Amino acid sequence: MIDLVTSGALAGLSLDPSTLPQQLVNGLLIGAIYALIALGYTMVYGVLRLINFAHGEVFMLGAYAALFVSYGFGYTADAGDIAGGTWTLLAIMLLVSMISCAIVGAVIEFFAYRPMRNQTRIAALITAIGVSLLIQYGGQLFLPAQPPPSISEKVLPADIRGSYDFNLISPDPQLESDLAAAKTAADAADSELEKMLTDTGQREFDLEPEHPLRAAKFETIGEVRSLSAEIENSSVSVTVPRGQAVMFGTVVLLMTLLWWLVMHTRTGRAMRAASHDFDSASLMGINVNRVVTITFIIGSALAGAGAMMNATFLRTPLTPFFGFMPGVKAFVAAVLGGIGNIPGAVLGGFVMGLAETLVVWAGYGQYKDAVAFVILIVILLFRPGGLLGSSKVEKV
Amino acid sequence: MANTAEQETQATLDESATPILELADATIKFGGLTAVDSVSFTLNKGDLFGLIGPNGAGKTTVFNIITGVYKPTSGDILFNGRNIAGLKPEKVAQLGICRTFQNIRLFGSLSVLENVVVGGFLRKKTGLFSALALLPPAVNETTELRKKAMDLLEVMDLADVAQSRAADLPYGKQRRLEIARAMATGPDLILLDEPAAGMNPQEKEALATTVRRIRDDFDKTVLLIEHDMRFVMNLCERIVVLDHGVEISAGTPDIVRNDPKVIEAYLGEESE
Amino acid sequence: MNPAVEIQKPSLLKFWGSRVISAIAAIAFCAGIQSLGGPLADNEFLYRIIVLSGLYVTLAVSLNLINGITGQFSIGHAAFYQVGAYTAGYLTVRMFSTQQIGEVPWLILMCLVGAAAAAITGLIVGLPSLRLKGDYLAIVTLGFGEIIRIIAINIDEVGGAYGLSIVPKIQSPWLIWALAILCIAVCRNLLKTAHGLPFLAVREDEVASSAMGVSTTKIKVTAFVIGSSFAGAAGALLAHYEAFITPDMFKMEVSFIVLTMVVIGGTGSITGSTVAALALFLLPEWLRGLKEANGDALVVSAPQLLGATLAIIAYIALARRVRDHYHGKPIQKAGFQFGVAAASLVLFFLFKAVFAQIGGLAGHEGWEINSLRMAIFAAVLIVIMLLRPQGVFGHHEFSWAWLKSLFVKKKQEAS
Amino acid sequence: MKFRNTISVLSCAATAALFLGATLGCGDKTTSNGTNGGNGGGNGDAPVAVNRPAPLGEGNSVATGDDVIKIGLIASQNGNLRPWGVDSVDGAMLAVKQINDAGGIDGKQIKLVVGDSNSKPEEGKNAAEKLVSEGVIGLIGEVSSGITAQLADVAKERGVPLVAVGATKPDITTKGSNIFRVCYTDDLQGPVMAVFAFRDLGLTKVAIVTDVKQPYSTGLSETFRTKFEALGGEIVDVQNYETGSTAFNGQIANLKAKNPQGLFLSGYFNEVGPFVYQARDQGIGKEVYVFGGDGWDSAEILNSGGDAILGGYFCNHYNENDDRPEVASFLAAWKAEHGGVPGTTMGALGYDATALMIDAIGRAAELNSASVTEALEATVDFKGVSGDITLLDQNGNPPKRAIVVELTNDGQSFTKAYEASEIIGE
Repeated sequence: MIDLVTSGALAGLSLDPSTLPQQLVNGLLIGAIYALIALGYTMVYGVLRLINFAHGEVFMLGAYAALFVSYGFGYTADAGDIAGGTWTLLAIMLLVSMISCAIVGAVIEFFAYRPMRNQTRIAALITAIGVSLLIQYGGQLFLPAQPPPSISEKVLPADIRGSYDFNLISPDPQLESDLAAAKTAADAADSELEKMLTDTGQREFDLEPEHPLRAAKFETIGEVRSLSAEIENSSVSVTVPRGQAVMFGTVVLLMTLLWWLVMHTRTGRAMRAASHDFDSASLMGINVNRVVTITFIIGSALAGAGAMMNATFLRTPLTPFFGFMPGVKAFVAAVLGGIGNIPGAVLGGFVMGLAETLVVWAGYGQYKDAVAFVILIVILLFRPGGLLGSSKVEKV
Repeated sequence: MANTAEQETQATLDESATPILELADATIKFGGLTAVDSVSFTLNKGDLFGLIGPNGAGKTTVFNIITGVYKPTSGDILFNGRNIAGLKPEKVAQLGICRTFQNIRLFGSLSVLENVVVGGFLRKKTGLFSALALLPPAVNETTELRKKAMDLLEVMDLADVAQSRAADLPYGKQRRLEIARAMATGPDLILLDEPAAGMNPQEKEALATTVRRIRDDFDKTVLLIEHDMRFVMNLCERIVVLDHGVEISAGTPDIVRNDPKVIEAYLGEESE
Repeated sequence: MNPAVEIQKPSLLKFWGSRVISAIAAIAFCAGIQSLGGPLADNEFLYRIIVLSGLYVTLAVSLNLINGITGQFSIGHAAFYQVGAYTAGYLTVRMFSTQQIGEVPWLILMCLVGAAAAAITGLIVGLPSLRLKGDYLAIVTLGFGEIIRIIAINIDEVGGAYGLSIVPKIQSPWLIWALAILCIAVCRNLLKTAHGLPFLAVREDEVASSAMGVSTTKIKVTAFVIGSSFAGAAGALLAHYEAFITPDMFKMEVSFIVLTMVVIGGTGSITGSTVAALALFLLPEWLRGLKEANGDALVVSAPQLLGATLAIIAYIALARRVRDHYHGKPIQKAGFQFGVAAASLVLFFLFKAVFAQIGGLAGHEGWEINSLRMAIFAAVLIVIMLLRPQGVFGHHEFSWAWLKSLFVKKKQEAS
Repeated sequence: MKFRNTISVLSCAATAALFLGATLGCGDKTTSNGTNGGNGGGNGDAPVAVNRPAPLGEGNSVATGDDVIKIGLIASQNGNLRPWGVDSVDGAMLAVKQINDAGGIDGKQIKLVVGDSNSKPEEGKNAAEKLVSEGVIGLIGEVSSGITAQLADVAKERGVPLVAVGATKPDITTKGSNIFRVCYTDDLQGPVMAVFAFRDLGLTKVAIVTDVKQPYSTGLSETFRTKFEALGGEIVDVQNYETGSTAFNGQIANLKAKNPQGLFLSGYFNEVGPFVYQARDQGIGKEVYVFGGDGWDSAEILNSGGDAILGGYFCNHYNENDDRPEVASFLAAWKAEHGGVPGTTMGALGYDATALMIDAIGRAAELNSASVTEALEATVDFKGVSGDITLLDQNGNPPKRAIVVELTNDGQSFTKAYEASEIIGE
């Protein structure tokens, strides 16, 4: 065991340039989710100077809401093969998830955070931690956690299962046609073996490996493997599952929507004012309570959207605790970008996603979570305000 | 209301004066904004010096560069002949400059007495270990510091509230407490940032007496920022006027009062 | 108002007398803890909990020095605990058998080593605090704790994820409590002398402190070093008491719980930290005892318990809002007060019904006791914060005079 | 100012009223349900029959007399190992019920006391100490190696025999002479999968995926690697992740570049399912086999792995389609008692461990822990559901058979069984 980890870590140090494009795309995809959650942290912090520790839990609840919707349509985990899901269902799941998160966010704000508004920040933080724990463990009491459910792939419409392949360096077309032929041969050998087994009532693994039919199967599948290895080695390609492409598009759309809302509407102006100076904003006749509620609603709804897509397209297993780590990472992303700064949160989210995947790329998968904090500490030490934030000089 | 007698004293002092603080072309820029633009003036030992100017003139910034809160972009600040520009605030305080703040900065949840003890702590002699183990030297020193602090509170007429929370004091007393706390550090030079702000005329009168006592009885040099022209003109012997970070006038109250630049800068405010 | 205070030198007799009495009391207490093992031999679980609560007292009081007294926002205390535990544990595994030292002296030595290792770590973490403030410092300390934990998982020398078994097991209940008492004494001594005031001053106002000649950097780093060294020593004791440590024992939750103890007790109050540490360590353990009760009772009571706590939270929030709205007219306020109480009662029944429904829908046959106990813990946390955000003890310390004043005040109210 | 006080007094009163209401309501219900348990603080000294299917597994209480023999079971009734913990409790209860229905041992009933380890080693240790201090004659548990290692320390220290249910890490039984297990070790499991992959699947280039946070996973990866390389295969890549990870795109892209013919995933089902799903999503085709150890054993893997995981192989302790007679009778008894079939293999192992312990108690010369330990040590050919168990001169590790199963839409289909001698002999 000792040898494995040490040697594994060393053997893993492989900076394979051919996988880099794929890894960068992976980083952007996961980063998009972090960015979406980070927006909620950053908006709340911007207005209230409060670390909403329960944000990760709101995210978790959003995923469950989406799960219940899919259950409502009969797409439970153990449902048999049913006709492909529909785009409408996905849209409903997204909406329900966003709405229920918005409600939860507003409720938490009203009951737990509003009374703490004039208290010390540490007291507010403890309350937030309390809310987070309450939702986690309360969730374990009331949410179906055994077995930990995840959203069935059956909700995905048939036309977005599968993936987009982009060839940066294309393989020899000859190889591809060879591969197709080899696959057909392998399938034929396999079905021949199957047929023999059903006819004789034997089990495959009771046969000797040298049995002619098994040998044929090994040979044909070996051909498939060597051909696909050859293709893989001679080409550089990026695979994006279609679902994740849809997810990325939705995230970008939501971010644009948020940007428009913040920059071009009355509410957005009020939010910016409150974020700039909470007390003056209230003196200027802005209903700050309303602004805070709206901030929570928007932030939570974004987390809800992220949760639904995370659970559906990235196929994250759901447990009442699964919001914690993405929550922490998104928070780090928000700090990284300069907390309170909306473009900063997006940037931070992407940086976070990229950093994480690059560490895995280098073969240190076990340090994936640690790298978030290392980057954070380094950045904060050299740029205390975050990447896009400004560290305010205290007025004396 | 110039007091000729005082002016004479001033003049004689100037002859034999030893400079205690010299600002030489002190400049500070925040980004593109030049908050203080080559300000130079000299304080002599025993001076009662005023620094005035309209809002945003950069008075407090001058204080901040003297006390090390900000590092001046260029220029020197000599204290007793030593350049203190860019030293840390605590270092400056240890050298003997102490200040009060425009927006009162007391240690709110500590008692009045404790606030003053913090000031006096600067001159402590015992080590931390002695305190952690509660050894007699630390205990005795604590008693001594508290006694000294109590004496100071008597002087500042705060002895009766020694055990109250500092934040619970009325405004005027808080201002006095800040001065007491600054005095406790045993400074040679004391900087007062708008000590009379928010006080009524009686309180201001009492304050002026106290400030004079600080100078005369305790032998300190005083530099103060004030908004209230009448207060400054009555109290200070020399005055520097800043506007938009630039020194526009300097001299005795009479000179300053009649300087057209000052009148222009204060247009609308002089009637105060 | 308060009369002018006479500052007197404490009489020599009183000074040394009280110290001797405290020392005797402390020794008696430690001896009591040690000998409690006899009568509690049948109930080792209880004894174990009593002993281990001493470690949490140390952790909470030492974190209080950083967070409460010096006002820094450190939420990664488990990191120091872990560093102490691993350093001491590793050294014991490696070196104990080759040394001719008795077990208890060795343990004391290991405490010092653990404390030193944690102090160095504290210095490293304390240094960023020169540049960072508030939430930023908090998130850095949190991240630092996670980094240390993940590194420990990946170092096979110390057992990796599997954990480190420590041979020999050296259990010394009296030492655990002696450390707790030492920690309390050190913090209290600090606050009793003038040396403690700069720490408080840094908490109150950093700018003003430095203007008063207080080296804020030095004070903050000192607080970090002292606080973390106590946590390190506690870690060393934990490692030898359990004879086994895993990185998972030092997760973020541990830091959160210790932080919670400090805040609930009242930031800055040593008494508060001590009491809260005992309460919050023993409360979940007591709730663990719920398991003993009949399962059916719990099925029924879980929605009610949760419903009740949520209703209380709702009640407090609503009451606050009403109070903010109608400052002034007592009658109006009283009326609304009852209205709110009634609304909360309705909410309680609503919550109860909803939870029972959800529980039924989710097909839970019973309630997971561990989740229930943590949910109740969390709810209590929120309720306390809403009711007393400054913590149960606020900035107060226990003293006979304080106790007396409480008593006298009550009398006055009664008359 | 004064009114503030009134307000807070009122608040307190109303709060108290709410609390009272809650607790009173709770009290009412309990009495109407006819149970005698107090709410919350009750000491729970009311004995609860063990054969009652208690969801919480409670039933531990102080000894009430000499007519019961108490054995302790540690299981994760909460946390990520819960599916296994619950099954092991159900299995153990079944074994206890069978012996009690048959009249007990020498007229004494067996009483199962369950402690919750909450999927954490230190809590498992606490629970074990608690059970021992309540006077159990022997301990059973846990399903995870990390937790069992702690139980072993307690058992060794207190001289109570321990029968591990599903802990496969080899060095656990070396902690003391009174530590036994009913499952095979990773020394068998890893090589079995290596032999299966090399010989039966015909793979020569395999990549290993390890959960570095699980000692079980790191250990299994190592034994697999050693055997596979000894057979002449090549390990082309090693990727790591941590328990609780949810996104594996990075690791998968690395693996894909190495073109392995198969992936050995030594982790637990919580992560393996999503890993395989995402791997297939990222274009690792069906011709790349996936296989792993008994950590895969849960119905949940079919859910989180979706169609992607179908056709994966893993090593298990028993299978419903195995032709041993014990399996059929066990399944029948399970169906009668709990309904359905056990969700995981831990139902059978929990049953085996408990039955073995009971068997040893029956054979023991005296009714104390030392005698039971001796009896356990002398076990020869105990007919367990998961195979024959012999502990005599085996250092606590029974030579067992290992079963390779394939994941299909209906669950696990029996693929091939290996006897320990086949593998170790090679």
